[in-house]
Parts: sequence; C-alpha cells; structure tokens
Amino acid sequence: MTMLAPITLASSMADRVGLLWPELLLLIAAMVVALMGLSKDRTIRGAVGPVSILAVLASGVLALVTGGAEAAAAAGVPFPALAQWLKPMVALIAAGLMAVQGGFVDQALEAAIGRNAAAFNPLRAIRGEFHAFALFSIAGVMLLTTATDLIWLFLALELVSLPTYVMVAIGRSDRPGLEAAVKYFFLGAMATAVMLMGFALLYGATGSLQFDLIRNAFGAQAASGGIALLGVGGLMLTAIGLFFKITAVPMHFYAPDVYEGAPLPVTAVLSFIPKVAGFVGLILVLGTAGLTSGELPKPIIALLWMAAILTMSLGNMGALLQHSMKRTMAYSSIAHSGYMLVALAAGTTDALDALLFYLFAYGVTTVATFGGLAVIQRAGGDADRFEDLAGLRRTNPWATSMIVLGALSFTGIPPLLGFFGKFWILTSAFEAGQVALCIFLVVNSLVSARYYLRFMATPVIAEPDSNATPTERNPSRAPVLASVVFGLALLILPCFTGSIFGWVQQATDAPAKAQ
Amino acid sequence: MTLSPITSMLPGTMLASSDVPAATIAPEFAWLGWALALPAISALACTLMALCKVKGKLPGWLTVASLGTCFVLILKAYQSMPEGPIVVPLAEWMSFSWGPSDFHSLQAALELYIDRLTIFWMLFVSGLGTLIALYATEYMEHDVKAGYARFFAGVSIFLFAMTALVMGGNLLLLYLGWEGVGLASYMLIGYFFTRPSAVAAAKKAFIVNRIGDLGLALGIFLTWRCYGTIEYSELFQIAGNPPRDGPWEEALIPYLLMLGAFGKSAQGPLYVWLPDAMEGPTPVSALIHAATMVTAGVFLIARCYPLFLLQPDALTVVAWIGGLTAFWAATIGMAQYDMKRVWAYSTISQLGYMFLGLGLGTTFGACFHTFTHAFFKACLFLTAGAVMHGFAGQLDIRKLSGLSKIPGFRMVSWFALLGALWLAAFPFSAAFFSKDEILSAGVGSDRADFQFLGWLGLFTAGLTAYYTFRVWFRAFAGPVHFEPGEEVHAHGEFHPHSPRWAMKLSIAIIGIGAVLAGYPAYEAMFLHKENWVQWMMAGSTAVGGAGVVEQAADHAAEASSGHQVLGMSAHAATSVAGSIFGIGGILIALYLHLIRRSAADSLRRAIQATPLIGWIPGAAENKWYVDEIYNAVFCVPLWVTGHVLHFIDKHILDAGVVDGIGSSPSLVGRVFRPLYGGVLQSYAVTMAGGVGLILAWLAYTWLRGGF
Amino acid sequence: MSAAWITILLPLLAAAVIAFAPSKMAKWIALAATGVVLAATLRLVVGFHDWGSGDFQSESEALRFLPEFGISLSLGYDSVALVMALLNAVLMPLCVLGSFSAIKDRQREYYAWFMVLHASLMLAFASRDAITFYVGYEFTLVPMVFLIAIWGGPERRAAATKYFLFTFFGSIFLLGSLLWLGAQMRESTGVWNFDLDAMIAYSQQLPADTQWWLFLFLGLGFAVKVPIFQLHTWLPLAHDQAPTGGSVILAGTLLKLGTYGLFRIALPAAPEGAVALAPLWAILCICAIVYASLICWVQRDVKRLVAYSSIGHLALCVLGLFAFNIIGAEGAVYYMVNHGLSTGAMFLCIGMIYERYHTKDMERLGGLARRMPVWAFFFGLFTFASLGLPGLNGFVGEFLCLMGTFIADAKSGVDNYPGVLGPNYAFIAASGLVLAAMYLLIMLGKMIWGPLREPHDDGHHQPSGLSVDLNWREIGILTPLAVLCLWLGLAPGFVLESLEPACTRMLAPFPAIVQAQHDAVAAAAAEAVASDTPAAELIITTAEASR
Amino acid sequence: MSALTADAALIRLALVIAALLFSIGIAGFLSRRNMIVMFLCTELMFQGAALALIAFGKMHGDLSGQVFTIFILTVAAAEAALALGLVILLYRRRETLNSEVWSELKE
Repeated sequence: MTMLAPITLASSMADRVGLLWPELLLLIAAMVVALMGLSKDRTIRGAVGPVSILAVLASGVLALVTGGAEAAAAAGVPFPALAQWLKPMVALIAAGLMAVQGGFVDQALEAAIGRNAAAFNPLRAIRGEFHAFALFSIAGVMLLTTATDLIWLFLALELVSLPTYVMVAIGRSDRPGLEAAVKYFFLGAMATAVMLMGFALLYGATGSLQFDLIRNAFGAQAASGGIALLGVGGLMLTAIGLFFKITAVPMHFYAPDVYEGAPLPVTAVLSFIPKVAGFVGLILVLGTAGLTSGELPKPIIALLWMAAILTMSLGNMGALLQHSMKRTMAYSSIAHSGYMLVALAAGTTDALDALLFYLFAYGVTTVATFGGLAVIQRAGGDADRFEDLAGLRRTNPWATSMIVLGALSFTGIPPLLGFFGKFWILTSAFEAGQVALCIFLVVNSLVSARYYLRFMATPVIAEPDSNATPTERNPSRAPVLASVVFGLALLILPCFTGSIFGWVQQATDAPAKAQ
Repeated sequence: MTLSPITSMLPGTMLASSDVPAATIAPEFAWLGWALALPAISALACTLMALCKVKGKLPGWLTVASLGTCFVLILKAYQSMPEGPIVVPLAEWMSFSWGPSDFHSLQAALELYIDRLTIFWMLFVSGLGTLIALYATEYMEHDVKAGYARFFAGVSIFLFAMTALVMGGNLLLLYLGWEGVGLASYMLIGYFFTRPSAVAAAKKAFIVNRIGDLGLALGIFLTWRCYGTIEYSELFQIAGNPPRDGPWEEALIPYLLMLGAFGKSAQGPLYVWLPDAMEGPTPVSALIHAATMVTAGVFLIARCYPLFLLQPDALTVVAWIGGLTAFWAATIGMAQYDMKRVWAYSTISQLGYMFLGLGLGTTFGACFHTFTHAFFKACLFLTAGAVMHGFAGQLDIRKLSGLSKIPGFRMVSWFALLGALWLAAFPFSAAFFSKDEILSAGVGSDRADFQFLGWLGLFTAGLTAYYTFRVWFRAFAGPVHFEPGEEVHAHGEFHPHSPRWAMKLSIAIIGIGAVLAGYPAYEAMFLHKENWVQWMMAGSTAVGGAGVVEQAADHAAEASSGHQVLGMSAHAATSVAGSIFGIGGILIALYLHLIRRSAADSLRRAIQATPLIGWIPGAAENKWYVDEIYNAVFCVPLWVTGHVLHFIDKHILDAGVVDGIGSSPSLVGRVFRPLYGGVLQSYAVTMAGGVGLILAWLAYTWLRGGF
Repeated sequence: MSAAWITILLPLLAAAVIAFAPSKMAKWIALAATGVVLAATLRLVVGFHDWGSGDFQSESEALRFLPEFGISLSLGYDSVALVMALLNAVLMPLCVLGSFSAIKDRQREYYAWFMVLHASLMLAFASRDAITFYVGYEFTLVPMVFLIAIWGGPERRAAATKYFLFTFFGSIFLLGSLLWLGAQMRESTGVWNFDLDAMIAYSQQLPADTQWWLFLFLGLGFAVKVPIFQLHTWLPLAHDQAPTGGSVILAGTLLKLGTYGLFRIALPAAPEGAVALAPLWAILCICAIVYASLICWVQRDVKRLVAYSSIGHLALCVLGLFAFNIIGAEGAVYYMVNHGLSTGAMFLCIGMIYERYHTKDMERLGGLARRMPVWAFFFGLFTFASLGLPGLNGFVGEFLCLMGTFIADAKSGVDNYPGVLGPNYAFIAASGLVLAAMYLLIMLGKMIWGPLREPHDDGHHQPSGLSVDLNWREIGILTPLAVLCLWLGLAPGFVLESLEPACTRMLAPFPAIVQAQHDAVAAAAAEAVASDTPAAELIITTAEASR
Repeated sequence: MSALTADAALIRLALVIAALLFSIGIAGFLSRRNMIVMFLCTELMFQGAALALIAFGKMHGDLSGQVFTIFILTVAAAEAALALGLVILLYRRRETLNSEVWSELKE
C-alpha cells in the first residue's frame, strides 16, 4: 500500500518533446510577437499580424512534416494520428482567424501616432499581446491533440482558455467587452472547477491519470459488470465541464452575451478555438470509456444524446430572435455544437471522423463569414446590426459574396463544404442507428435556414436606410482577403472532399491498429 | 351479338344481321388524307395571314378553294368507294404496346375509317362548308381589315376538325375533332370579341361542350377498358363479345358517349349554349351551329351504334332526351323575337328529333333528318344572315315586316319561305319525309313510352310550324316596315343593302339542295327504289338501326295488319297527323301574325292576365329561366366555393398553418428568453440547474431500468 | 469533354465570366452560353446510344468524387432524363432572351444566377448518383431565391423566404431518406454506394413496412417541390413575385424536379410503399385538381392564376405516375414536358404584358386582342395548349394520365399493369377538364377578348419603350414554343416511343406488388365469406372498393 | 489492518471535506455578488478537486494525484492573477465590485 507507482510522467513527457515542435514554434512566436508589439517603430508593430499568421502557418507545416504518429503511439497518445489532422487544420483556420483580426487595432491611436500627434502608448496599442494571446491559445489546442494524461489535458485546456479571457477583456476595453469578459471568465472558472472535480473522480475510479491506463481500468471494469458509478460520475462531470468550451446545453448560457460583447474578430476566435479544444477534450476523455467502440456507459450516451438535441434546438430557436449579428452567430455556434454532439452521441469511429471533418468545415465557414462581416465597422464598436449589412453588395461585393457563401455553407446547402459536414454526420449517425438524432438534425437545419437567410439576403437585397449613419470601412484588407480565400475554399474544397475524408479517417484509424 | 332487347322494343321486326362488316386496310386511298390536310393547310395559312394582317379577300378564297377541293375529294371517294368499310392509315399518333395480346396496346393512329356513313356525312359537311364559306366571303367583307383572315382560319379549323371527327379511324381522333370543332366554335362565336356578350357566349359554348367532352373522354377510357381497343375497325368487330370488364362498366359506355353527344348537339340539360352561340357571324351559325357541327352528336351515336345496341336502356334515354328536348326547345322558340334565336331553338328542337330517331332505333330516320335539316336550316340561317347584313344587324321580328316586298330581298324571302316550309315539315317537303321516318317509329312502336314520344313529336311538329311561320309572316310578309339595327355605319337615311351574287348564289344552291334533299324520299315513294340515305347507311356502323327500319319500312309498305295506328299503318298515320299538325300550326301563325297581328298581342295579354298561367309568356320569352337556374345552381355555388377556398388557402392554410409552423421555432425560442437575463449569477444558477435537471433525468431513467 | 459535361460546366463558366464582364455584355454571354448548351443537349439527343433501352446510359466517365462514400460524379441519361434536360435547355435561352428588356438593373448578377440555375438543373437531370442529384436538386434553391428576392415583385422578400424555407423543408426529408437508405445499404453490403441504380435495387428488397416509411419521407421531399396539395402554398407567391424568367424556369423545370424525382427515385426505390400510399397521394391529387381550379376561378392576378393552375396540372401528372401503368407513366413524363412548355410560355406572355403595362390585374387589363393581336394569338394558343386541346401538346399528356388512372385497377384487364386507382379517381380528376376550361377561358375572356381596357394611371401607354404589339425578339421567343406545342401535340409518337423503355424499367417492380395486394384482398374476402364472419361484408366491400 | 482502517477513514474524511469545499464553492458562487468573493469561491472549488485528487492518490497509492494538485495550484495562481487584473479593470470602470452591474448584455 505504501508502495508508490513509478513516476513515469516526466520521462514520458521528455519523449514527447519531439512531437511538440509546432507548439514550441508557436510559443516562441507568441513571445516574439509580444515583444514586437512593444516596439515604437510602426513598421515593426505592423508586422505583428503577418508574423503571427506566418507563425501559425509554419506551425501547421511543421506539424505535417514532423508528424510522427508512431512516436505518438509509442508515447501513449490515445489517438496518435489525431494531431496529424487537427494541428494543420487548426493552424490553417487559425491563420484565417488571425487575418480576420488584421483590422483589430486601435485605429485612431495608430493614425495619431503616425501623424506624430500622439505618443506611442504600448498599453493602448495592444496588437502585440493580443496576437500573442491568440497564438498561446492556438498552441493550447495543438497541445491538446497529443495529450496523454489528464494533467496535460488540463494544462492545455487552460492554455486555450486563459488567453481567450484576456482577449475578450482587452480586445476593446469598452463596457460590453468587459461585461463579456467578466461573464466569460467567472463562468469559465466555474466550469473548469466542475471539470477538475470530474478529473478527480476519474482518478478515484481508475487510480490513474494516464489515458491508456484509465482506458485499461475502465475496460476491466466494464468486463466485470460495468464501469463504477464513481467513474461514470467523473466522466459526466468532465463532460459537463467541457460542454462549457463547446457551448453545449446547459453550459451555453454565457455564449450569446460573450459573443455579442466581444469584438467581432474575437468572437470569431471564440466560436472556433475553444470549441475545437472542448471537442478534442471530450474525445480524449470519453475515448477512455469506449467512445469509438460504442461501449460508452449508457448514462453518458444519454447525456450526449440529450445535450445534442437541446443544443441544436435551443441554439437555432434562440438565433431566430436576434438583431445582433454576433449574437446570432453565437446561437448558430451553439447549434453547430449540437450537430457535432450528434456525431459524438453516435459513438462510432466513423462518426468521430465526421465530427473532425465538421470542425474543419465549420472553421472554414466561420472564417469566411466573419471575414466578410469584419469589413464594416462603426466608430467605437462593431457594425453588428443586420441592417448594417444593407448595401454591402455595392461597397464590397467580395465580402457580400463570401457572407452569402458562408451562410449557405452553414445552412448545409450542397455542394458547399458545410453540406458535406452534415452529410457525414448524418450518414454516420444513421449507420449507428440514431435516427431520432438525425431527424432533429435535419429539422434544425431547416430552422437555421431562416436566420442564415438573413445573412444572405440583407447584404444582397436590402438598401441602406438613408437616415442611419453609414458604416465605416475596415481599413485593413486582411479580413476580406481571408474571407475570400476561405469562401472560395468552401466552393473548391468540396471537389476534394474525397481526399479530405481520407485524411480525416486516418486521424482515427491508428488507435484501432494500436489496439 | 345478342340483340334480343331491341327486337322487343321495335314492332315485330326481326333484325337483319347487324354485324358490321370487317374493314379492309386500303392504303391506296391515302389521297383522302388531303381532305384532312387541305383545311389544315388553309387554317395555318389563314392564321399566318391574320397575324401578318393581310388585307384582302385572299383568306376567304383560299378557304373556299380548299373546302371545295375537299368536297371534290369526297365526291371522288363516294364514287370509288368499295362496298365495305375501309381503313386508311396515314401516320402514327399515339400508340403504345406493352405486350403481345389485346389489352396490351393502345393504338390511336392518324387513320381514316371510311364507310358510307362517313361519306354521307362528309358530303354534306364539306359541301355545305364550301357554300357557306363562299357566302361568307361576301358576308364578312366589311371585316376585311379586321378579322377576315381570322374568320376564315376559324372556318378552316372547323372543317379540319370536323373532317377528323367524321373520318377519323378511332375514338381518339374523333375526340380530337370533337374538341377541335369546339375550338372553332369558340373562335367564331367570339368573333366579335369586343362585344362582351359574344365573349361570354363563346366561353359558355366551350365550357358546356367541355362537360360533354368529359363524358366522351371517359367513354373512350371505358371503351378501351372493356374492349381493349378504340379503333373502330377492331372495336365493332368485337363489340358483341363478352366484355373484359364487368357488366356495369360496359353498360356505362353508351351513357358516357351520350353525354358527349348531348353536349355537342345541344340536347337535354346541355342545350343552353346553342342559342347564345348566335352571337357569332351568321355564316357560322348556319354552318356550325345549324348544319354540321351540332350534328356531330348524331354522328357519334350513329357511329357507335353497335355499342348502343348492346344497351337498349341507353337508347331509351336517348329517345326521351331527344323527344323532350325537341318539345322544350319548341316552347321556347315560340316566344322569341330574335330571328336567329328562333332558328337556334328550332335547331335544338330538330336535333331532338334526330336523337329521338336514334333512340327509337331508326338511325336511318335520324340521319335522313340530319341531311335534310342541314340544308333547310342552312338556308334559313343564310337568309337570316342576308337580312341581318342588309338591315345593319336587325333581326328582331317586331321591327321587321314585309321584307318580301323590298327590292333585293325578294329572292331571300322566297328562299326563307322554302326553308320555313321545310322546317315546318310541310307535306311532301324533304323534312316531312325524314321527320315522318322518326315519328312513325315512335307512334308505331309497341312501347307506350315510345308511342308517347311519337305523339309528343307530332305535337311538337305543330309547334314548330307555328313558330316558324310566326317568324316568316312577321318578318317577310305583311306591310313593309323596318328599323335598322345597331350596326349602322353610314349617316343619313338608312337604306337596306341587298345581298350580291355570292350570297345569293349560296342561298340558291343551298335552297335547291334543300329541295333535292327530299329526292331520296320521292324516289323511294314513287319509284319504289331504295332510299338513297338508307343505302348510304347500309353496311355502315349505323346498319343495325338501318336494318330495323328497313324491316319496319317493309312492314309499313305491306300495310300488314299488326301495329295499326288510328286504323292506318304507322307511316300513314304519322304522315296524316303530321300534315294536320303542321298545317294547323301554319294556319294559326297565319291568323295571329299576318291576318290579325293585334290578336297575337291581345292573346298574350289575355294569357298574362289569367291567373295560374299568367307567368308563361314571360317565362317562355326568358327561356324558362334555365340559364338563371344553372347560374344559381352550378356557377354561383362553385364561384363562392372558389372564393372560400381561396380564403382558406391564403389566410388559413398559408398564413395560418404554414406560417404558424414556420414561426413556431421562434415562438418556442421566446419561451427560453428569460433564461438569458444578463446577470452573471443567474447564468450560473441556470447552468447548475440545467446540469441538475439532466442529472435528475438520468437518475430517473436509470432507476426506471434503462435507457 | 463530353457534351454532358458541357451542359453543366459551361453555364458555370459563363456565370463566372458574366460576373466580371461589362454589364452590357452579360445578356449576350448568357444567351451564347445557353445556346451552346442547347446545342450540346441536342448533340446528346443525337448521340444517344440506345433508344430501346431503359437503362441509364453513361455520357461520361465516372469521376470518383467521394470514393469513401461511393459517390461518383457520373453523368448519364435515360430517355426521360434526356427529355427533361432538353426541356430545360430549350427554355433557358428563351428565358434569357425574354429577360433582355425586363431586367434593367443588376444585369450581371441576374444572368450569372441564371447560369448557375441552369447548371444545377442540368446536373440534377444528368446525375446517376443520388447525392449529386441532390446537389443539383437542392442548389437550384439558391439562384432561384435570389432571382425572386432581387428582381421580384413587391412581396419578393416574403416570397423568397417562403420558397426557400418551404422547399428546403422538403429537401431535408429527401436528403434524410437518401442518407438513411445509404446507411442501410452500407450495413448490409459493407460499402457505401450512392449509385441510383444500386440504391434502387437494394431498396426494392426492403420489407414492405420499411418501404412504406421510406416512400413516405422520400415522397414528402418531392411532394413539396411538385407541389402536392397542402404543401403548395409557397408556389403561388413564388410564381407571382418572381421575375418572368424565374417564373418560367420555376414552372418549366424546377417543379418538374419534384415529379422527376418521384419518377426517378421515390417510385422505383420504394414500390411497396408507393403502392400502399398511392390512394392517399391520388386523393390529394384529385383534391388539388378541384381545389386549384376553383381558386383559379376567382383570381384577379393573371400570373397568380397561372401559378395556381400549375398546382392542378401537376397533380394530374402525379396521378398518372401513381397509375403504375405504362400509359400513366408515359403520360406523366409527357405532361411534364408539356406543362413546362405551355405554362412557361404563358408566363413569358404575361411577362411581356407586365413589361408594357406594369400590371397583371385582369380587372385593369382586357381586350388586348385589339391592341396586341399577335400577342393575343400566342397567349390564346398556349392557353388552349394548357387546357388540353387535342392537337396541342397538353392533350397528349393529360389524356394519357387520365387514361392511365382510369384503367389502373385490378379489373382493368391490363394484366401486366394492374393498379390501385381506377375509374373513381379518374372521374373526379377528369372534372379538371371542365374546370380548367372554365378558368382559363374566363382568363382569356378577360385578357384578350372584350372591350379594350388598359391602365391609364401612368398617363402614357408605352412607358417600357417597347412596341405596341410584340417585337421580333418576343415573337422569336414565343414561336419556337408554339411550334413545339403543335408538334408535340400532333406527332407525339417519337417522344412517346423513346420514353417507353425508361418507363417500363421504372414500372418493372409494380405489377407483382399490385397483383399481390389485390390477391391478398381477394383472399381475405374469400376467407371471410367462407368463414361467414360478421366482418365478411365489410371486407368484401373493401375488396370491391379497392378494385 | 488498523492502519489501513485509519487510512481509509482519513481518505473518507478527506473526500468528504473535498466535497464540502466544492459544494461551498458552488453555493458561494451562486449566491454572492461580490466578484472577489465569487472568485474565491471558484478557488474553493478548485481546492476541493485538488483535495479529492490527493485523497484518491492516497487511496490508490499513486503520486500522480499530488502532482496534479501542484499543477492545479499553479494554474489557480495564474487564474488568480488574471482574475484580480480583470476585477481591477472592472472596478475602475464602474467603481463597484458587484457583479450585477454587468448585466447590459442580455436578450
């Protein structure tokens, strides 16, 4: 009893450093960028954005190059090939999100400094830290994918979350932003605590923090009459804690307020990065209890099932009532989490692949849409009302087209990328026999069509109200560029869905082999 | 083929073999296809000319030429025609085949079925068509700049469709013609399309006809169901075989076909369109709505007589409808003031006789009457047209008098008299014989109901004579007096302008034709030869009836002891009674409308003053309010239903149900709104509560024993 | 590149070119593209391999698009698909031509959307794969929504929204059913395969009650598009508000996607379900015929009238499909073409009037035969084609559909093709003949006959700058349609003949199923008689009714 | 055995305390409006979890629970820094620590 288990943690971590080159690159880049942001030289400060984007892209490439599913498998990563799909994917989309942030800077101050009318104030020209935080967050997501134990998972999740709290708070230190930050932070802390309690219970039930050992313990328990109540409780609390990250019911309540309060580019980040983290976390944790073999404890499946239905439905129904575009996107993001939860509830490898692909499709669509929306702004805030989009087709036809494409893809109109996401989730759920979930999914797609139609119709059809103050143009070209690139990808990538599907499938193939 | 029922209904006659001879395929007669093609070409050409706004009489002459050629072709066919029926395949139209046997194909080729009935019908259709087109070249000349080409396009379409109807080799081709003549009728009734009444009349004609067409179409379906074919050549060969379908289906066929016939020939409840159809130009009334198109119903029944013979009850219905329509229309005709309307009602009435004849089994009588009627009614209409043409559209017999004394209208008047005499079935006129054939079959029948119909027909003949001569005595005899109609163009004093050569020639030829139409009867009577019309019927599909009549005629000729009516043979009795009724009617008309015209008015006043029957004159003038009743019973309820349904569709189904369902998600979403109250703790509480609820649900489900 | 690819890719290319071309060039590029597509489609017709075979005939190498799911982008046609593609290819250039003067602003967008619509329709008709079919089927929504919402009438936004949501509602059921079927197949065969033929072959093996559900949902998907009675309320609004070109394509080919889908997928994939549900569908159809006709009767807006008439017409077409015999099926397909031509042409005619008078109100317009005789001629011709005058195209389809329905029962004597409908259905459906004549002639009476009525409120008669009567361009639009109407009415033989193999193939599973059903009913009746149960009478009545 | 029993009792006690800490944390978080107190409540929840980890580690004779606890403490410290920074920012803006004043964003 007094004998302690050998501490394998440190040694195994050392083995894994080889897997972490992309994250290391990102962390270094984050520091560099933070420092660059402090420079008084405007060109150096101006290079912060491009450098960040390049760093993210480079980390993606690095992930592709270093790869090493074998090394990961040897290190005990539950889904050794997951990183090979997720890291480049996250890097690609994160690059887009960073580009959407391109315009996010205290423009007035920058201009004033340029004219020598104001002294440089590193506390107000926040670009450097801001990008650094984003890079930290991205690094966190990447770290997650190679997590082997709960500690790593916890740390990586915190690395994802904490920078986003800051980004919301300092993004535009106005009252909505601060309100969003306070809600996000406190509720997030509570959810983290719940998750931690779940971890503790898992530990209690299995006696280990390492995923492979937990899996073995659960496997043994399942073989001898079912996973212990303590373990089920741990899984459940963990899942509920992670629901916060993916904005799933009932942990979604913060999302509308936070998304609305945060500046538009941050909203874009929020609707993607923490979501990926949450889903990866869920996959890893639930993977220990037989997610892909359909052996999840029944209560967990029921939880996922219920959460999926409620998340889809509440998200879409809520979105119908909104006037703020960001708030609508928040509800939309909730609904999409619901769709992905369907895949999780279906609980097959195929469904998992569908989820991973859906994350990608969702990310690409998010960049295209938010990039398009980011081309207009208002003094002291975002141009956030639907009416602000009126007449956009004249001022910015490209952005208009991309918003339309994004909305179509979100709705799931073929042959755009979003359609294939839904397609795969539906087929896998059907195959898993989850007909009820499929019906909810398609009905919810229908409901969602209504508010996406507003995104499509308003910029194309509506004429601006002559009494309203006109919106301003975002001086940065980066958002529209990102939007166009990702929007065209929505059209072009479907031609290559075959290859992408194959790639995604490899991401989850490995554990089957390992087992 | 079992025909026992029909023998029981006809006086002691045994049927000759009524099997329709088998048709031979005769591709060498393909030139007859031109009879179909020429009017079609003319129709296309006239349409193009109408579209290109060709001014001049070219369309008229083109039509006359093509119709004339058509007539010549028919004459040639008449001469070279073999004994039995022939089938002339021309082209494919609709054909299906999905198996080897009968009932595995639906063949409806563009083919002609030529027997004597066809030729007989085509002779007077194309002949009269040519003459009336000739008449119209002059009659329509004031429209040369407006609708002249359109008019002749209509006439050509009509002739094309009528040819398809009569000569077509299957029921579907007949249907094509059937609807085609409906289209022509629509176009021509609505010729003066700026007149709302004309437009309404055209619409009415087409729609009422469509009701009949519906029956015809369903009859065609049912025929195919029962017999597996709709081609005459096959159909009539197997018509007697036990049908594929149940008795109910087979029994229904003639009733459905009958409905089509009633629609086209303005019988029974579907007669209402024909009087209104007089809104069309008079040549149209003469050609389509008197002489030819309206006889299509007679043709249909004659053509499909083998199918009718299988259902004697259906023939009884035809007889009743025909007899009653004859009487009904005559009562209305007595009270009309518009010359063309009187002739229209007389047309309905005379068509009723034809149907009576068909129902009584004397297809010969019916066809003979059709033949004679075509001529004398065309003659009457053309003379009416001449009056209308001359008096700027005036046709009211209260405003015209003594036309026979106006120079230029003398010939018209005398031909009108000829037509009137014929219509009144004046003894030894052609119509006298043809009507006699029909009525004697009724009067001489064993069956009481047929006898009643026969006597009713005789009485109606009296009414016919009265109203016919009411018109003639009013308008053409008596002191000269006239008021011009509404179409006065020239200023200053009105001078009636008399018809010129084309109109006169047409009237003359048709008038002479009307006289000659009686020739077959004279021939039979005096030379004891076979009646030509009867000969034409022989060997055709109408032969069953012809056979019956042949026997009946033999019986009559032998003056056999049986079936005496009033101590005479049925024929003789009908002739005498018919003469008495006819001459009586004329004499009453002579007294009331020529000798003492005031007596007519005082009689009318006297009737109106009498209780119980005082409403009759007004009601008769208003056509017994049939249109109003139809309107109230059918149109208004449907129209109201339409509005109700539209309301339901728009406000309940669309705005209510559909939009309601559409907005339900946001309504449900509204329920959850209070949860997003904006306070940090309340979110925490809601989250915790949500987690608690989910956990409770899980626990509950788990405790209940599973998921 | 094969002609089939041209029909799909060229419009897309044209759309891209138009988007960047000068505004003035847009319509000419569109016209040229549609012309080339028409030529390519004709080339397909000429090069069609085997008119005697009902199989899909491949026109291109399969592009293994999504091999994991067995989805391949392979184009092919059977005669039915080819006829529908041809219909679309014929209507498109005419629509473009018809929009020349009507569309004045945002021309590039308009024609670009039109080209996208063209491509997706062509894709839907040419697809041999369920998912690519769905892609084409569904994507038509998008261009159409924008065509309605941007260039439509005053209620365009409501119309577009309703159109989008309602038809999206239908298509998610379609998608759901297809995916469910695919998943079932995968379960039993181990591989994903969305090839239509394979799916149908598999699905016909499913048990009857499964097929019942499958047909319910597949049918629901297509029913919205057709639209079937009670699911139709999007149509009058969408038709009414759409610009002329949009209305023409909406009526001409978009609605046909519904009936085509029934023909291509729903009926063959779930024949048991189709037979079981046929009475329900048929009842909805005959209700629609009467209902739509009566509503047409009281319309004031001529475009709305024609829109409602489409509901009734297509109901007849669907009735023909549910007759399950060759006559009905061929009639239905023929009717699709006819309706596309004649209703499309009527919308074009109405559009020409709207351009001149800016109203479609029959109370304000009338007697136009006096002012515009050439237009009146065409309008009258198409009206008569629409009401099924023999000799014009409408009749052939209408007659065959009705006849197919009429003979579709066990007693019909059509050994090979017994059905579950029969005369009772046909009797009511045939009332549509009269009702259609009624409302169409009322429309004709108001629009072209009678005294001239023109809206005078705008002070001058030709604000549009168009000639009084049709100009040569407009005549050029309508003439081909008129010629086709006549030709298809007088010489339907070739088309009918070529449709036959495909229809026979579609119908192959039905005779046995229907016969089995009749036998079962008869056996039940016989048994009931034999055992002399109290229910015997009821069962016999039912059995008789089902005949 | 008695040592084992004593261990078991200790572990049970520790777990009960952990649960209490966690529950008090939640209750406090839900009921208090002062942001600093709320933050402290989350810390309580964290520490509850940490205590549970340690107890379980003891139960399983495994040190990784304790390792985890150290990491939790570290992260909690980071979070505390973040929280205090945020609270100061908020306080500067509204001159109050009451979280209810931040409720402008809502439906």
